[in-house]
Amino acid sequence: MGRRREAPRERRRPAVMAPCGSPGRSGPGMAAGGPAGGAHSVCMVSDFFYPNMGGVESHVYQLSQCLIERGHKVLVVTHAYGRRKGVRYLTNGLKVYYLPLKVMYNQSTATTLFHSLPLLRYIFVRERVTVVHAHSSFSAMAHDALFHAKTMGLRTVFTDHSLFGFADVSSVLTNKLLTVSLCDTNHIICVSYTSKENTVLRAALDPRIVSVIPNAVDPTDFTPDPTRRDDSTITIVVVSRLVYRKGIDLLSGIIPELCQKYPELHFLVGGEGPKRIVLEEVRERYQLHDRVRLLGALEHQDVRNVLVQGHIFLNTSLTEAFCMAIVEAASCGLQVVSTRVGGIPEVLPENLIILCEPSVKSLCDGLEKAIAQLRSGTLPSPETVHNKVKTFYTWRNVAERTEKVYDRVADEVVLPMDKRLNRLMSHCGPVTGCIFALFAVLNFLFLAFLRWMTPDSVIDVAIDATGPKGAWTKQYFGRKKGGVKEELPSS
Amino acid sequence: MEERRYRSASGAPIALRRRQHSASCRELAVRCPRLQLRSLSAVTSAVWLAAYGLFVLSENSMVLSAAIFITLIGLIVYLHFVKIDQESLLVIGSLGIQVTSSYASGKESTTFIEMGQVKDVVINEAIHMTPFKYWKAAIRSPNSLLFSRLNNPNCLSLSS
Amino acid sequence: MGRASGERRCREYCSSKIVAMVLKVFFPSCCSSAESGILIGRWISEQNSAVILAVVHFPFIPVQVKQYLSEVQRVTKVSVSVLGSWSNSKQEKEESLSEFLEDLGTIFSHEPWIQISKEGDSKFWSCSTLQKHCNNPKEEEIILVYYDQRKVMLSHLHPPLDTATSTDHKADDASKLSAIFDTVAKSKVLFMTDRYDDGPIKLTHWQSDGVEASIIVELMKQASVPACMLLTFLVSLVSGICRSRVLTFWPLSFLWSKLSTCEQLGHRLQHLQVISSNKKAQTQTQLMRKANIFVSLLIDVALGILLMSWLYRKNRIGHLADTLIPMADHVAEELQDLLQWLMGAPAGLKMNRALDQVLGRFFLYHIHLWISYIHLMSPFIEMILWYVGLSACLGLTVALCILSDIIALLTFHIYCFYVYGARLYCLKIYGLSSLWRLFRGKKWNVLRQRVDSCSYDLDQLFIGTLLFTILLFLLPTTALYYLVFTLLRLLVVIVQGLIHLLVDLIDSLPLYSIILRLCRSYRLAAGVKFRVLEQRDGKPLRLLMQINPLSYGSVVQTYRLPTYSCYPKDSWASLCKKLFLGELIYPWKHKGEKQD
Amino acid sequence: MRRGRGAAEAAVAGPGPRVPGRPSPPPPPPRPGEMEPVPGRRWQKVLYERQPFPDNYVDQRFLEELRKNVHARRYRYRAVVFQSGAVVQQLCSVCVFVVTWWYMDAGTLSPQELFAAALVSSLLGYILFDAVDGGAGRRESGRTRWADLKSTLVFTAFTYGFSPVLKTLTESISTDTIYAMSALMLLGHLIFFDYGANAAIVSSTLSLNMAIFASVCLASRLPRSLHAFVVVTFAMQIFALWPMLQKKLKAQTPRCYVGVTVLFALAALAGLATVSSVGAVLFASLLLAISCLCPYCLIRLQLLKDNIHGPWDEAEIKEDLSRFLM
Repeated sequence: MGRRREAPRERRRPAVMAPCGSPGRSGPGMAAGGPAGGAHSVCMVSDFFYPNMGGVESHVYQLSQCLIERGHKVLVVTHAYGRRKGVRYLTNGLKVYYLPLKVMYNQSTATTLFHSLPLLRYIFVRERVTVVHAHSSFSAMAHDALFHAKTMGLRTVFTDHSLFGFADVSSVLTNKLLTVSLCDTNHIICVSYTSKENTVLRAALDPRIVSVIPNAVDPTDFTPDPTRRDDSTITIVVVSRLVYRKGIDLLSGIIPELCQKYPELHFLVGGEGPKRIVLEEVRERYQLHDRVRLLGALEHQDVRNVLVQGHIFLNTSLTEAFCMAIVEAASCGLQVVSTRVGGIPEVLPENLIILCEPSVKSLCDGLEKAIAQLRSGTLPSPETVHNKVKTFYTWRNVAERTEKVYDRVADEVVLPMDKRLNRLMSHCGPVTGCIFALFAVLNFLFLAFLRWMTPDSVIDVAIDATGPKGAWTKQYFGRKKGGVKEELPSS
Repeated sequence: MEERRYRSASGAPIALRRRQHSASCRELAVRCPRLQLRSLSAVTSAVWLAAYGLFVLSENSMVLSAAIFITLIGLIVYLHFVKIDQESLLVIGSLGIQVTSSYASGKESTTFIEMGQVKDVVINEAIHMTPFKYWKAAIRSPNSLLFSRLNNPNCLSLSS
Repeated sequence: MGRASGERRCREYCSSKIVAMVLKVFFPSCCSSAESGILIGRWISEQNSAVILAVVHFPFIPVQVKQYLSEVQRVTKVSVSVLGSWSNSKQEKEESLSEFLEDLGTIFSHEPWIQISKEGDSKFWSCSTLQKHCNNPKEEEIILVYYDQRKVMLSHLHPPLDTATSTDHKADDASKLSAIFDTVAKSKVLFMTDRYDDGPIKLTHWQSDGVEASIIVELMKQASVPACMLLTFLVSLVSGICRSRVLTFWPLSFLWSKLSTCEQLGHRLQHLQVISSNKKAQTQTQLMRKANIFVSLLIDVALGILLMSWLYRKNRIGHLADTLIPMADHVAEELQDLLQWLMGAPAGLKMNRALDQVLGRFFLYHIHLWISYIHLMSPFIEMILWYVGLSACLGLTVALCILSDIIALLTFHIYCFYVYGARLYCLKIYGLSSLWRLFRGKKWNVLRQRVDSCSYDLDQLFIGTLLFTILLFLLPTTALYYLVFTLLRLLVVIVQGLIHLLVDLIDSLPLYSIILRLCRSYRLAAGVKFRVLEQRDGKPLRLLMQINPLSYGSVVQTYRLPTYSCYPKDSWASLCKKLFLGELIYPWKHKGEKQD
Repeated sequence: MRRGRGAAEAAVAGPGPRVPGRPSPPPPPPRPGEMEPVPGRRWQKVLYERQPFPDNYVDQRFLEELRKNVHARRYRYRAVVFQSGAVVQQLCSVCVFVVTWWYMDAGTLSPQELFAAALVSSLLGYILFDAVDGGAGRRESGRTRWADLKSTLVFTAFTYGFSPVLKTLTESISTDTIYAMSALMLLGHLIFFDYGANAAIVSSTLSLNMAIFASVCLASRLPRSLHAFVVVTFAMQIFALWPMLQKKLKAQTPRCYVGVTVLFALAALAGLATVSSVGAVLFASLLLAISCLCPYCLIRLQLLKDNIHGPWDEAEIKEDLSRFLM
């Protein structure tokens, strides 16, 4: 799984390299010339990483790759996935720690706020980490890492990928926890302005320490291919996990409506999930087996092949911080129809997307409008769309902006213990504040104990394998590059 | 033939000896400190004290004899299966790699891999609750790894 | 390899550096004291290594040597050739000899021409090669590897298991070591030549003891053929009888399949067929298998006869029979007491008295039947035992199987109780589970394999809940009975399982291989190991190749014989689940319930 | 961090729909130097084009789409009290059942009397059931009288058949256990009962089953099997049939529903008073609290409601999608 994951990266690397070579952008020299002076050694912590699939995973991977290109040292820490445990190296010597922690609920580890300290501390010390960058508010491990990093006096950055409501009890609790974990974090990154507003409200933050850095997609991954689509029919593509939050129920309403109206309409649904049964029921009820194809779970490299088969991309999400799917679809030259929720309106300009209300009727209208345009041939050609979208979001850009954040953070001071306690108490309400202040103290004592057990001097420095100045590249990649190139895929 | 001293991940001193038999044949040996009499006696006395305590509680001399047996057997097992004194890696050019680990009891376990079957040599860390052990694996066939635990990365970065 | 894909690669220093292959000379240690002469052996060019098989002494006539070699080659299919010269000079070597050796190279043209010379009895030999055709004779390194000819010839190399299994790496299996090994093994004929026939040429190599010693072996071989024939005939006869239609119609065949004795006998029959098949075993493994089966059979029968001799001395059978009946009686009484206890309020458990009484009476009556049955057959027990005891001469395993069958028969009532209890309990559990769903207003959707919510009618609800309540309150009673009888049942199963484990042990242990490993450890080689002999610079590197014997674990793993008994497929968890749901656990399906 | 704090609070307590200008402190006049908006170019809330602002720039329009208390509803006191009648009813019926059981256990009430009373009352109820809406409900549900008769027969037959079993069912279990169990079950019945609110935990089936379970438990403590039979039938009537009648009354004639409720409550109180006066007082206060105090609290607390909404909220699907699967 993870292997398959790495394969396309490997193949595409030259393509990624090429623009990277553009004047004065890449290489350690430039990074060293950066404002904060010198490269950072960043530790990305998230429960979600390959072989698991999703937005956060690819974000972490791509960001790390681009940062490595820019001469920083990056390592990823996540929990063990089945037999995939221990330490792995991905492309460009991106080092991944799969820690043996128990998984509690959909790929998020159980947290006691302490048990992960020994491991994480060991990693932070031996990798000489300067910035800890945690991802996704759903990941318990990320919050643990933030907590420990603050205790150890490291700079912390947090990227929030998701939106939360304020209505129900569960979100109230999670927001409280988020408040605790973000109140003394140096900087927060959100993927869209909506997400920024949301995070600021949830965690009661100063909006000034929250940056907006959108996600990106690899335009080289999603290139249009008009030959693949069959123009005798109209194909609507849906690629998403089949869960409630993605509005699959809406889809189950849309499909019969439109299929009855347009006999030449076809639906192509990629993805897996608990709501699949609903779609199957609809298909059976309306005898649409030939026109609605459910492809099941898709590998990342298959997504493009599915997308290019369609004319219109439909996204029925009920909430989205930053919808990567529509960008990918647009990059493949499809006309995007989507619900107007979350950050979606910010993602694409009006002429590329048709925004609808999250209701069957509105979505049907939007789709019909799209179909009408398609028939009248007023839609822009896939290539033009692709070339336009290509300029919007690139990982290189994301990496630059993230680097700025790191530089800014590097100048800031990490709160010492007493200030941190004050902050916690003053900021997170009397009860929670005190509880977590207590936790912080305990954590500090635990850390002191660990330092006494195995002093940092004993912990040996890991060999830095990342990027152009990695220990290994000097001796080996440097000498026989060709050898490695042909070796990696073969193995 | 020179010798260097390092500290292992657990902080214990270990010595790396490298000797060049010929242009194409070299040997790397990592030697851990021998079993200290101190720790041995400490463990033994601990066990015996516990046994004596039991004996005092339950007026049963079986306990003492059992304790003696336990210590003896435990010691034998430890020396024979657990305590590794020296691990050596013999590299013979174009012939193969031979890994020998000699136990404290003198028992030696040797594995020889032909050069033709060595796909690649990988140095990697493994997570082992807190300390990070270093493994050197010569991968003979895709699915079988030959592990030899070398407690210090540097010696391998030297040899590689 | 996907695992290693991401990991950091690094080449071993030397392996990346060695571009020019090192010349490896495998030299038989027994030849180290031979007089000067020429080295004959095989040249494996792709590995750039020379396997010396023997030394031909002076004087000789090159033509004869050549034809001798060709003859050997014809017999052994090994491309034996003259590889170089060997000079073992007691005194200081003189120029002439060396020159002479030089132009020997011109006679026997070989590329490269190896010259090994040993001065006096110093351990360090000088060794050099001549490349005639390449104009610049570059000094390439040479490694001398001593090997024990006899051991290497006799030993059988086991490739590591996983590579053996992995089909896609046959290329690796054909490794240099195996090439060297079978070179030596194939040229066996060379060594078998008699020491005393004075051929035109004198060789030095490991010398087998010649033919005389193996005359006895030959005789045995001769004798074994008719024996095998006879055995085959008998076996086929017996198997024919077993396969006759009289014994295969329904009730009997069912009975056979349940009696472990019959299975054991059939198993043994197959073994006999394997042994007595008079076609020769091709591969090493087949040979080993035959030998293992033979040895285990022998040992089995020997143990069996020992047992018999013990049994039939001073009327032990009689004592056994006399103790057996009272024991069965005793067990029955114990059961009765147990039931009485259950019919009271056992351990102060809240049981429904009415149901309790009913069940208790039922089981008591059953036991009563059982006892009468035992007493009915008590007079014949001794005779039965006597005849059964005779079967021990077929082997200990058979006797053990019979024992386990007897146990099964004597504890039949326990089995019955268990089945009744289990069925009752099972019904209750299923009823309760479905009614509990009804209680929650849900129902099991068979099509989607999930629980859907469903609206029941009022009377459905009412009756369902009524039944639910009743079942719920009656559950403890049945559960208790079930529990007790299951425990009894498990006890019996464990005993039987242990017996069968013993049987399997005797059946499947590869004794011959183990003995071989014990006495001639080099016969089963896992690989080789090298020892670096002390050396002086300027002289070639000297290694001693020793054979790395197979570990006992892998010996057993490689050569263990297949057994017929099927071990329980289900893990502990599923076993517990079965027990909880009250599904039946069958002894003959799950031999050795507790062994894994 | 003071100001950050302030920012947060302001944001949370930010004024409601469409404040002109910016919400008070959080995005203050941007610091010179730190985040100077380039003159001429106006910040727009889009991600797809690079804007000459730092990533952490806070615009005037920050949080402008914040809404508050969108779905807040205002209640009227009398309506709430009227609705609370259902709860009162259910409490009373539980109370009545318990009291009846008490009488039978004490032997002051003979099964025959109870059976007669139940029969009469249920016949009355049956007639009333059709009379209230002139048989409209029956017609559209299409249920025949024969079906009613059949299910009645099923009830009686099964209950009568099982009553001996019921009697011996729990004799070996201590009385306190039984009491505890039935109390628990009745509580569950009250919790899961369908009072007309559409919450997740509501399950009329479960509540009814719990009531039956409790009644069976209690019935098994009674001296003779006839008692058990009668009590179970009575339980069926009061827990299964009576609420149906109530619903119908409530739907058709709210006025007389109130009357019935009050009467029923009084009857329950009277019955309870004969058993224990303290219990009666407590029960009365409970009923009062539920029907008068709780609605008052609800309406008062409604004023304090403070609920934030914005584009980040998960959109809920308005229309009913089940029609596509019907």
